[in-house]
Amino acid sequence: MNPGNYLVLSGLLFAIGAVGVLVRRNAIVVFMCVELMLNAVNLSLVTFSRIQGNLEGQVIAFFVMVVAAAEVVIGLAIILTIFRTRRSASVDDVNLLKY
Amino acid sequence: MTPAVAAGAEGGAVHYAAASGAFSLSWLLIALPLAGAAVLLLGGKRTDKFGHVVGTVAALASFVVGLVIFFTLVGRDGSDRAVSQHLFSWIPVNGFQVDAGLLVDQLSVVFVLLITGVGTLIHIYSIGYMAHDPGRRKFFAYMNLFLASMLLLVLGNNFLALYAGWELVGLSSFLLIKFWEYKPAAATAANKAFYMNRVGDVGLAIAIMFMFGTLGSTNYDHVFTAAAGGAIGHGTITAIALLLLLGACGKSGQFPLQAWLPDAMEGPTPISALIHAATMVTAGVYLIARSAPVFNETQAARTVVVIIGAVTILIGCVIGCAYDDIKKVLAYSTVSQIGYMFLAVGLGPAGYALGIAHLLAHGFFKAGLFLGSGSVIHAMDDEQDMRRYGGLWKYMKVTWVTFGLGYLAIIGCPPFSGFFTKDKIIETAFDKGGTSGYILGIVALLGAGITAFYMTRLFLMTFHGKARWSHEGADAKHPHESPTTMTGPMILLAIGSVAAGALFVVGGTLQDWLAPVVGEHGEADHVLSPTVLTLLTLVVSAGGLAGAVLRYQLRPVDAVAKPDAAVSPLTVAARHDLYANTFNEAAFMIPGNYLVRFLVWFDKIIIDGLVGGTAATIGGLSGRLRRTQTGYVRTYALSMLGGTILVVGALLLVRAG
Amino acid sequence: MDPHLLAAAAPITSTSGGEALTFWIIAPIAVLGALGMVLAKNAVHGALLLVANLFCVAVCYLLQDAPFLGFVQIVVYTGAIMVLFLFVLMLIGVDSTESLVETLRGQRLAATVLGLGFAGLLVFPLGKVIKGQPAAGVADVNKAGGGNIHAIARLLFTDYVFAFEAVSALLVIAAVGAMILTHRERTGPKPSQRETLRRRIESGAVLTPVPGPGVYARADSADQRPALPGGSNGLVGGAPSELGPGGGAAGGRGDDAGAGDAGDGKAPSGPVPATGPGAAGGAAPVGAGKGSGL
Amino acid sequence: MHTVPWLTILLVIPVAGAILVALLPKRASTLAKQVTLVLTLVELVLAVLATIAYEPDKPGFQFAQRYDWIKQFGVSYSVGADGISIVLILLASVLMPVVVLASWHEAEEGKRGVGAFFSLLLALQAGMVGVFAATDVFLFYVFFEAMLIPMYFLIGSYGAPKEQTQRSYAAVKFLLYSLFGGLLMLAAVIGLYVVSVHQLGHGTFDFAALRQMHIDEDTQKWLFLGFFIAFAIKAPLFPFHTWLPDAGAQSPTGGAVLLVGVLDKVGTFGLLRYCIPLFPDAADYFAPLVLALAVIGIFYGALLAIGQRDMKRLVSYTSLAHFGFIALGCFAFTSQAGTGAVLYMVNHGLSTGLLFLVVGFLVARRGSRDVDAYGGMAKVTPVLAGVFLIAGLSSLALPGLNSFVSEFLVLVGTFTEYKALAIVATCGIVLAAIYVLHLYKRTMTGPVVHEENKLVADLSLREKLVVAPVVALIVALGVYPKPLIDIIRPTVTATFTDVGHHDPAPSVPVAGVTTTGGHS
Repeated sequence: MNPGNYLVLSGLLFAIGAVGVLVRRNAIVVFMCVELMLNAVNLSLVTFSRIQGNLEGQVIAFFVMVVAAAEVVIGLAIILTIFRTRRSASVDDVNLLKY
Repeated sequence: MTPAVAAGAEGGAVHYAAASGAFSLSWLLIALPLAGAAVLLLGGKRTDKFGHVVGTVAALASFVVGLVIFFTLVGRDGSDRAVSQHLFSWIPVNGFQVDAGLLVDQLSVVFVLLITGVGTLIHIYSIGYMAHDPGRRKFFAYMNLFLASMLLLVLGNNFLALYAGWELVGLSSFLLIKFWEYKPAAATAANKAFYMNRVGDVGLAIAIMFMFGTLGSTNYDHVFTAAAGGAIGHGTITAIALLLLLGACGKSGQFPLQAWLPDAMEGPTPISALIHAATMVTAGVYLIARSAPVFNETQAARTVVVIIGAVTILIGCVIGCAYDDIKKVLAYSTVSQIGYMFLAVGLGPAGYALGIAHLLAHGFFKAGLFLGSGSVIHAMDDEQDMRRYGGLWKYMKVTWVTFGLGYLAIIGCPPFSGFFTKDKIIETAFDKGGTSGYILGIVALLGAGITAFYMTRLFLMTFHGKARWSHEGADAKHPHESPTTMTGPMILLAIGSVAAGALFVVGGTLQDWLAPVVGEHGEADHVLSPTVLTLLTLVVSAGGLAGAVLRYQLRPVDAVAKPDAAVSPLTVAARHDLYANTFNEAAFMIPGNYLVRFLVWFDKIIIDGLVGGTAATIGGLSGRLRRTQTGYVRTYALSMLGGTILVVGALLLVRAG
Repeated sequence: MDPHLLAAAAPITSTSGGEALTFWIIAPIAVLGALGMVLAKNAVHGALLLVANLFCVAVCYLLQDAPFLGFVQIVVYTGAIMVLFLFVLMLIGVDSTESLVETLRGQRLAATVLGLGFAGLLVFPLGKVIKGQPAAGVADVNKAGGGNIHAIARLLFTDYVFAFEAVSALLVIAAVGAMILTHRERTGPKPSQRETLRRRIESGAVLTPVPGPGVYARADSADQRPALPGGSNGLVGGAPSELGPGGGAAGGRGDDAGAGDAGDGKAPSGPVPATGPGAAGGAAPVGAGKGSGL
Repeated sequence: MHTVPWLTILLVIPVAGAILVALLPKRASTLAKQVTLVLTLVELVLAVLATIAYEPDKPGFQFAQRYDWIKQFGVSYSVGADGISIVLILLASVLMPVVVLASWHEAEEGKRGVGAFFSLLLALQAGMVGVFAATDVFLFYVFFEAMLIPMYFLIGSYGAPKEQTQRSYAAVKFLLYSLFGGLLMLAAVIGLYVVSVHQLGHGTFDFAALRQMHIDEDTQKWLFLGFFIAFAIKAPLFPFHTWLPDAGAQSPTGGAVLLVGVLDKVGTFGLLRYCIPLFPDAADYFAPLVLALAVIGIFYGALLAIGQRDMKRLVSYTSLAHFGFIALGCFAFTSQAGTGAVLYMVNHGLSTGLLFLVVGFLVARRGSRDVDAYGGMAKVTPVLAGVFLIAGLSSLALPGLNSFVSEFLVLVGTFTEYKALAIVATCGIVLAAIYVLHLYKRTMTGPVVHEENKLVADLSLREKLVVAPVVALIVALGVYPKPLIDIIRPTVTATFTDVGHHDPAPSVPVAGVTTTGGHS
């Protein structure tokens, strides 16, 4: 099968994730959309690995997963901390860092 | 270049012998008073007790060295009397080589004797005069500094050394005028003196630049050799001469820079005697005489010199008649006497020696007059208004006699010194020939008459007539003779004023002595016979004298001057210094003030405003731009996505075409 | 939009065999899952849809000869990470659903337009470029390496060993960081048992165990009024202070002295505030509350 | 002797000292002062030794050292001294102990502690030495910018005690002005690098290598402007000067001395070291502009100085006039003017430094910079007034004091090339007399108007110790400037000769004049 299909799928997922990040306000949902984007990239990496015929892509995808895991841990901890003080999980409420 | 070679080959070449023997000590002349000044200034209060002794001894020692050098010089061959001493290299930059070097020759040595001699006498006088002043030590320090500077001025063997001395005497003069600096008038007068001197200094500085630019040297021997050889273009040499003249006018209080000199009388009287009568103010005459080879080459510049001299004679005389302040009258008399000297040196080779002779004689009698006036002021509790004097001769006989001798000298009464020197100048002015000669001669003659008038006025108002002061009352005066430290120098100076003229002029002593420096003085074609002229001069002077006697001896003198409305316009103008100050204010000070105010505004509003405006514009813009930072993460993400699309799109466009 | 895009992509791809079949089943599910997550009102639904999506992606990995990654994806992502997500979601409160009214003007429109543009930018040129490009496939490599896992492991522990170590350090740091972030610094002294108890009593919380769900009676005592039918204002599962928007509680809150007491017995006052002592709760002395509590 | 890395030593001592002093405990403020003083004195001794070891007549850089720094871009740590830089390093080293001693109690009112103040001073010294010693254009740029930081804090944190807003304003203005110039210079430095890549095949920032290049004239003009504006801001030349009065007025006394005395010399030093040798054609092209700015600056600075009421601002404006003279000397392209300009840099550091010191002492006593708050101080504080007068006289270039030699050299050197300009500039010395003596008159003479001034104390022993060496140098350099001239002259002459400028010969040379140099 032409691996291009996977890439198209990956692109679509990435775009959907990106839109999700932009339109959702619940921090956790935003975060999930980020995960979706990461996964889309991973998919393309695996596909590239297949196209190129070596495993480097898969290894990088693996690293992305690990880093994503770390990121999730920290990200969720941050969301929790913010929620604890502000009683809100909306990303729009966290807007103190402005002009 | 050929002119250089030619100049060296011609007869005008100037050569100075290297210093040896006594001459190698000539640096001591400057070093002694300088050391005195340094000790007194750095020693501080510790030297208060004996400061005046240190200062006087330094001056005296310098005078002794000067005498030794003078007699050594006399002992040398007539053509070999110019001795140059190289001390150290001062400013050596490639083509511009200036050495600290001294030149002892016939001209400088007479100045050395005048400066150190009169200087020492005035030091001695000051011991008494300043006895009660808490700043006496400082006074002596400044006087010593002045001596050193003045000696540097006359001893330097190049124009830059002269310039250094030139400005340093200006500094000493400044320091001494503002000696009583708690008096605002003194401080203002000092500043005025320095500013106007600086204007002159600019001229001198530019002249030196011209010399270097043209000749590559500022040494006397090089400059004079080139000038005498005719190697310098006519335009250049005229420019140099006129610029030197500007410097001379500033220092000597000549028109148009004369306004500072009368104000300088705010300083202590010994200073007026030493600096503003006998020595410093005559530096301009020295400069012109020293630069004789330059002035000889340019008729135009000489004409300007004589015009300035003539104008200044009249200005000084006219204003001198109007003032009641004894020191101001003497100051204007100085102005006018220096005018005579300028007139003389402006007449070329015929006049240099006469100018110097008058300068020396003037140094004696004017210093004596000032010291006498100081003695009077001292006795009258610092009263300077002559209208409050009168009949003082009874109370201070020594002052009266010495002052009287000086007075006779200045009005040109034979056989006192002024008679010989002034008479000769008038004669030479007539001898110049042509209409200009007549004009100059008549001006000089007229000046002699007016001088006789106002000096007689001064003398009579001060020492004769009815006393216009009282022993009793709120401002009771107790005139008394001054102490010996003061009268001693006065007596010596009086002797000098009696004898100097005859000594210098009769038989052409000084002319012969100075001939190697300023050029030979051939016998001129007399327009009027000397005898006739002498008689004419005497008659004119006697006329002035008689007028003054009529007006101030035979009629009572008012204790208060008449208001301006009651006197002639000329007197009013004279009382206002012929509006010199008014002119300076209107032409320089007021526009200057406005210019400064405008520039302060300009700097703050325009230049800084431009900078601040730019900053404010950027600040305003960034303030607007700042509003895009809403703090909403999603907005940022949106712009990131937009940016990504742009970049990816651009990449695709470039890559995929 | 997606069917259209896929339709556009279809002619340029030549799918065949089992892989193609699986892909064409899996891919729409993945896209629908992703869309659903973005559009879902409830975050928990979103999370579950994401799980579905991630699972589909894992299948894609498997399809492409990357079994290791596929299973890691399932275990780590769909398993561990998504559970973490759900955990936090629950911790924060499931019902804190966001309002779907957009507050930032134009955000949604711009996001949609840009998202579409981005998708187009990614998909169309890609389709152009990859048309008919043969894939090398990793099957050979896997075989040469003694299986996918061995092959990846070899790479990880040889060429990428430093990256691997760095990433493991990162994980440890992330764990520690999470602990530090969620750890609350104690500001005062540690409360003793006695204090804890007193506070609990003074706060007027229920001291006895709360009855289980489904039981209307919230206390055994007869002096307590039962909750209203439907239990809407009942104390079940919540702190009393957060409840009771009724007049009685409001009256109690108004006075600092009686605040604790108001919640104690009279909070569930309901619609008849005047009759209960809760109405007087505002003025009631502290002792009264205590008495009832004890 | 050749093996002694003088410049590196001179650079390391203040750096190490700055760190050391910064690390001292906060309460050990006296120790911090003493350590700083000792270090600066050691630095002074070493700088004097280095100057003695310097051989004036040897061409090229001496004490040169070179180590690669960022090899990829051809950046190196390379230092070296020529006649210009060695005297400026010496000047910085001379002024430093003076400043430390003068600032003994000054930092106590600052908001960052005493130790930090002295640490900043040492850091500033390191920057100054570095900027003069660098022979790598990039290194020069780094030091050029690095110097700003300590100065910024010195003004902002230790400046005029009661004027929080104004001093922050001054500090920021100073920083922004300099940074703006610095960025232009950075652009030009990078441009220079690019040109070197094209011409030499390998990119380099090495000054000696860059000097060998032949850049086409248009490029030269742009690069010249980049450097020139940076230096003109730093120096400062009219119309880039408005930061100076603010910074000068708000700085602590010691900071002002270093700012005007040494820091600003980087500008004029840069003109002579970088602008002229690297871009000779552009320098020729722009010379009329620079000369015009210089002459305008002479008059503009002097007239504005006359119009000031704030004493420190006044002194700052006098500096503007003096920098006009220096720039005039740099761009007249004669060895006399150039030598005079470099000598002027040293002399101006001493005389204006002294003026700032004395004014600072006066202001510290009364807490006001307003001229009208004084009057008749000569009676109350005679020594202070005397030193004030000496500083002022040096500033107005009185013969016998140091500035005269340099000013006259500048003027006479300019005269041989540009007669009219020199004549106009000479008229500026009248204005110099006016601003100095007018200030003296208003503050020192007349009756003591303000009652509180009657209780003001004269200079203390510490303050006398501060001014004594400077006064001594002012007099000594006025009477015998030859040692310095001998160091400066060969370098300046070589600089101008290399770019094809020779001193114009006098139109009527007198036989034997040119050989008179052989006296010594």
